[in-house]
Amino acid sequence: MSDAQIFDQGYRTYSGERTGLKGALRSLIVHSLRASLGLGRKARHKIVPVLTVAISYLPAIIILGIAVLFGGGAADDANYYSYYDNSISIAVILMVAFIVPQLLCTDRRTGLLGVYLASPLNRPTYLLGKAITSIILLLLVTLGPPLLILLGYSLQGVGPHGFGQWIETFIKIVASSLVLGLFLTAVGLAISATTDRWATATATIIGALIASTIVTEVLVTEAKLPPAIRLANLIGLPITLIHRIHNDVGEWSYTDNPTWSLWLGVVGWLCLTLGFVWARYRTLLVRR
Amino acid sequence: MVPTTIPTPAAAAPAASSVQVGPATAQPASSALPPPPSQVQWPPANATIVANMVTRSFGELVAVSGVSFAVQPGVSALLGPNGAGKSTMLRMLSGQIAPTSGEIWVAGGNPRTDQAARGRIGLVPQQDGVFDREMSLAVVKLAAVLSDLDEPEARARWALNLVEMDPDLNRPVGTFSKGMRQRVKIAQALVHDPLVFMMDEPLNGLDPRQRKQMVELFQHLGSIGKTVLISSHVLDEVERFGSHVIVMAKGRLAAQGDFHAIRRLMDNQPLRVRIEATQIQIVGAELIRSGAVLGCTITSHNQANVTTSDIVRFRRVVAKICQQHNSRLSELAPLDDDLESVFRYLTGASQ
Amino acid sequence: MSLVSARNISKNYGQFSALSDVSFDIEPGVTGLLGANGAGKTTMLGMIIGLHAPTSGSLQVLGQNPWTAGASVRERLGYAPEHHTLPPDMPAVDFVRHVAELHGLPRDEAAARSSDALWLVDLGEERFRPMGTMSTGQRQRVKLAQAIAHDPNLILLDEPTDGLDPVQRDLMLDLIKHVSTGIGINVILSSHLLDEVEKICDSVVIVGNGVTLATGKLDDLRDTGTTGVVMELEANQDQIDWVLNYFRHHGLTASAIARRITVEGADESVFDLARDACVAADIGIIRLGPRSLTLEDVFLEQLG
Amino acid sequence: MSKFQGLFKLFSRHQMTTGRLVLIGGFAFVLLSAALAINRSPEDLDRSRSALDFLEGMGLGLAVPIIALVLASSTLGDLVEDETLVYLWHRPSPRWMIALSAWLSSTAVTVPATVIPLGLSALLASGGSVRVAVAVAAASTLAAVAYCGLFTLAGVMVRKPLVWGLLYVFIWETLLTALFGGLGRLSIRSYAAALSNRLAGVGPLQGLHSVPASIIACLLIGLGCVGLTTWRLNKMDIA
Repeated sequence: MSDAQIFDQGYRTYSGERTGLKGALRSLIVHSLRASLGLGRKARHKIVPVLTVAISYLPAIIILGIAVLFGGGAADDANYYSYYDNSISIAVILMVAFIVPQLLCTDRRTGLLGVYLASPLNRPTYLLGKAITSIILLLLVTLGPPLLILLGYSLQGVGPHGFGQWIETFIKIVASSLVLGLFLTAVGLAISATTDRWATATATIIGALIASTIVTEVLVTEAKLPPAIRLANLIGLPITLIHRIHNDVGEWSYTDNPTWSLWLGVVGWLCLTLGFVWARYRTLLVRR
Repeated sequence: MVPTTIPTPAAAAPAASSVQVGPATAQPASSALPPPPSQVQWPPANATIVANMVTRSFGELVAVSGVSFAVQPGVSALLGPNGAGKSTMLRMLSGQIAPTSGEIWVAGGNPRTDQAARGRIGLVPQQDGVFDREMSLAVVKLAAVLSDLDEPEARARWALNLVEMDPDLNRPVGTFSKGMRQRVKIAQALVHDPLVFMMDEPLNGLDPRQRKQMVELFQHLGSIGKTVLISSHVLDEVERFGSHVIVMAKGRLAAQGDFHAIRRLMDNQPLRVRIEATQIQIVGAELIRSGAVLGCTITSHNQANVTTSDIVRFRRVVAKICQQHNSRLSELAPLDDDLESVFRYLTGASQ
Repeated sequence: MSLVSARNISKNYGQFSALSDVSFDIEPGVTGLLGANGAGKTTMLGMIIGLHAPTSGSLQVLGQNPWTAGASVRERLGYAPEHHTLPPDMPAVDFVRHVAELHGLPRDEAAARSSDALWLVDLGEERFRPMGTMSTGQRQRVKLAQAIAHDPNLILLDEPTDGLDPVQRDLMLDLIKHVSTGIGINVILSSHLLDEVEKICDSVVIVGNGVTLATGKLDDLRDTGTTGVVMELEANQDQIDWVLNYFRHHGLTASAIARRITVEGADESVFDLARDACVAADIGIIRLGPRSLTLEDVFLEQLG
Repeated sequence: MSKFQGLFKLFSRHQMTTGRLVLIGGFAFVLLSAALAINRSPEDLDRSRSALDFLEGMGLGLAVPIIALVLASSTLGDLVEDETLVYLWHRPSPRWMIALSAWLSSTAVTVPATVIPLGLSALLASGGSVRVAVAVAAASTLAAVAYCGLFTLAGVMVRKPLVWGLLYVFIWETLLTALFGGLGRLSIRSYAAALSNRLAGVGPLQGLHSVPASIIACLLIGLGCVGLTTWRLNKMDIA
């Protein structure tokens, strides 16, 4: 009985079951998420992701720390949305401006788009995967902090009293994060669809967000144009709507803009931007 | 077979170009280039491209070190594996980059500083980019204008027709396919009827019919006294341009001259030939006995591979031996006499 | 059953018609897809992958219509595009694993097969290097690896030897040959270099001005029907003339271009005549072989 | 068509892209709306002085250099990046002609793109003073001439001229000149601002460069940069 064996080092065929479109989408999303957060890439790609997470989570952690150490802290849901005004919106703008463009632009520049379109993915499923990735990224910085605080307060016993109240606050937080996440995803993806260079897209997004805020303010306050112009304020619109969800009339008042018009504005912008991305990708000649 | 349909550029060229340089009168300024002591007459009198001890390094990486060669009118090929310094050498010959040391002399002067010499060079660079927003006619016409030609538009149309491009195509070059862009690049190198052509992978992206057309055009240019230096990786085509090659490897000159002659100089690599003949065993044995063949391996029913170091004698003897044994010789094919084998042996790639 | 069967395919972009009536069948093995520039070759490749639908006619790839059953067809297809751009800072092994996952392989299976594929293309040691640091030769091999990693039935290679030097070119051709004969993956090769196609392809499809000009096994296309001999002789002009007369004396038509003599012969005996002519004239034979068309002759004859 | 015309036409056709039109439109819109705001502001302040201050900051300090940077740095910069400069460089035409036509073609676009919005803004902000408008227009022309020369040179000197240009504008011209008064005199902005103030005859004039000095300085910068560009074209390695 010979105990020697020579194994066939040749090519092994795969006869197992294939995961089809679902598997391809999952792989695209996982890969895009890892790349956006700089995992498996050189250190310099991790700077912005770490920065955005820090900016959005730090205030929440500090407040929780204080609440735990010294007890007390606000009981009602007054201050869950305040984070959307400052820390979260800065983190979100950073995320939309620096990370979302890389989701679309680099694939075109590095020829990866051609590889994706030759895989079970096609243009709509590819864009769907990228949109889902972008929403996950933005939810990471918009949903996390307020939920953390809600949890912290509840454990402390100073959270919203009664189960119904708690659920309502929870739903409001999720809704606000989704609105901000979805809205900015659409704007970010639309601008990223126009150019191959993500740096140009980043500059354009920052320019668009800031310019739209300044110009709408100037036009409405200075030039006394109708308040509907405020719907063109790419930062003001979602944030104001979040306040309306938390039925607060705080600093971002826009009292003369009815809530339904805000919802209309958000939905209108979503259709406009996502329609633009689809139109652009439908005819994109993939030469690379 | 010289294509009669293609008008000879020289004939159609106006007398405008300042220097009517025929091959005989292109005397290199001998004082400027002291020939290395070892060779008798170097550079040769009618050489139009001369590199003398040229070296170029990028930081400590020495891309080209101490290369000297001269190119005479006709078609020559500059060959070498990727990373052998071939494109660096070509860019130095065209004057695009300056050598760290050594001299370069092309078409009557140093192409980097001598404006008139540059006017006598037609360059097809390696990179794919041309002026993307311009029409093809505008690109070639601009080249004509910048080369002091009298009627630039007529010359541009002539050049574009020569490469089978429609001059009135009103689509910008940016929307062209790789093959079309390549032909525009060749046209802008032809338009001013230069004395010397330098082309890096000129046939890249062309389809078989266009390649054949261009090969014939380059052969024609070589035959009317132009100097055509082509760098290419497709050796099958290079063999059709002509047989004069300059092979570089590891930044240095590996060989130069007619590649068949180079092959014969390689006595450490006996020539291998495949024979197909009836009664192959007998024929093989007789060939060995005749001394014309070093070894013979039977490869199949009536096929054998023989190695010989005296190819001339072998070529005469094989027919006689087959006739003596009434063996039908149905194939005789040299296996490593082609340019690819020469290239492989020179650049040290194992068989 | 053929891998790809096209029946009267046409494709129009607005009023520009890229393809008007293309029909062919691609059999297992290595098939060369040839055509003049702008003949619709790239359009054809795109349709086989299911990137766009034909305007009319029917196309079956691996038994399905790629336009409707896109995902399931593309899952079993490998594609190596013509361009060399690959994500520069991504290691080759991650890239190939990602592509394998995209084609439906579970994560760990994809990781294992990614390394296998890269070892197969002699990139074993370099598989962890970012692709931006790789040479053109290495990048072309990564592209081949990502095409075969997920065990496809058919791979499409667009100008796989573009940018390679002669030695790398031969290695790539051997690799492709090994992929088809050694492993049994069928290959569609789109290229302009006919000598390469002649080296490794079993059959070809030639597309020209929107229609199929020729399809079939390479040997059939090159078979001229009439035998004959082509010789290259080490002789001067009068010796060449003498040999020509010798053949004509025997009632055969012979012609010569410089030292290359072509003789049309009815049967095999023409070889003996050639041998005896050379012995009689005492001249050396540089090259001798049966008269057959090269692929280039076939191609140029079709395209005119 | 002479060699110079050929080059000039080529460069001019490459100046205008939609992105740049949007940029110029954007700056014009911001300047005019701000000028409108100043014009409609109730307090009675020295209109001309406030107009000049605003336009020196936003106009000469930001709009002109940015527009000049985007146009001039790409004239030759894009050719270097697309590796098409060889088709002009390898022709038997003098190198200074390439540099000069590049400079003039970008200036010929930058001047109208800045003079018109800045002039109108000056008119609006100063409450209709034609003198201030002309002064600002002249200053912005001069600044455009100098900046275009500088950024055409940048196009052949550095890999990413846009980034270096922005650094120059924001670090050198604004930050450093603000911190170290003395250095400020060396920036193009200070020459242009001096010219606008002197021509408008408004505000403290002592310590500002004289009119001829400003004009000569900016022209010298422009032509000097053309010379340097020519020297660089002769010295650099061409892809």
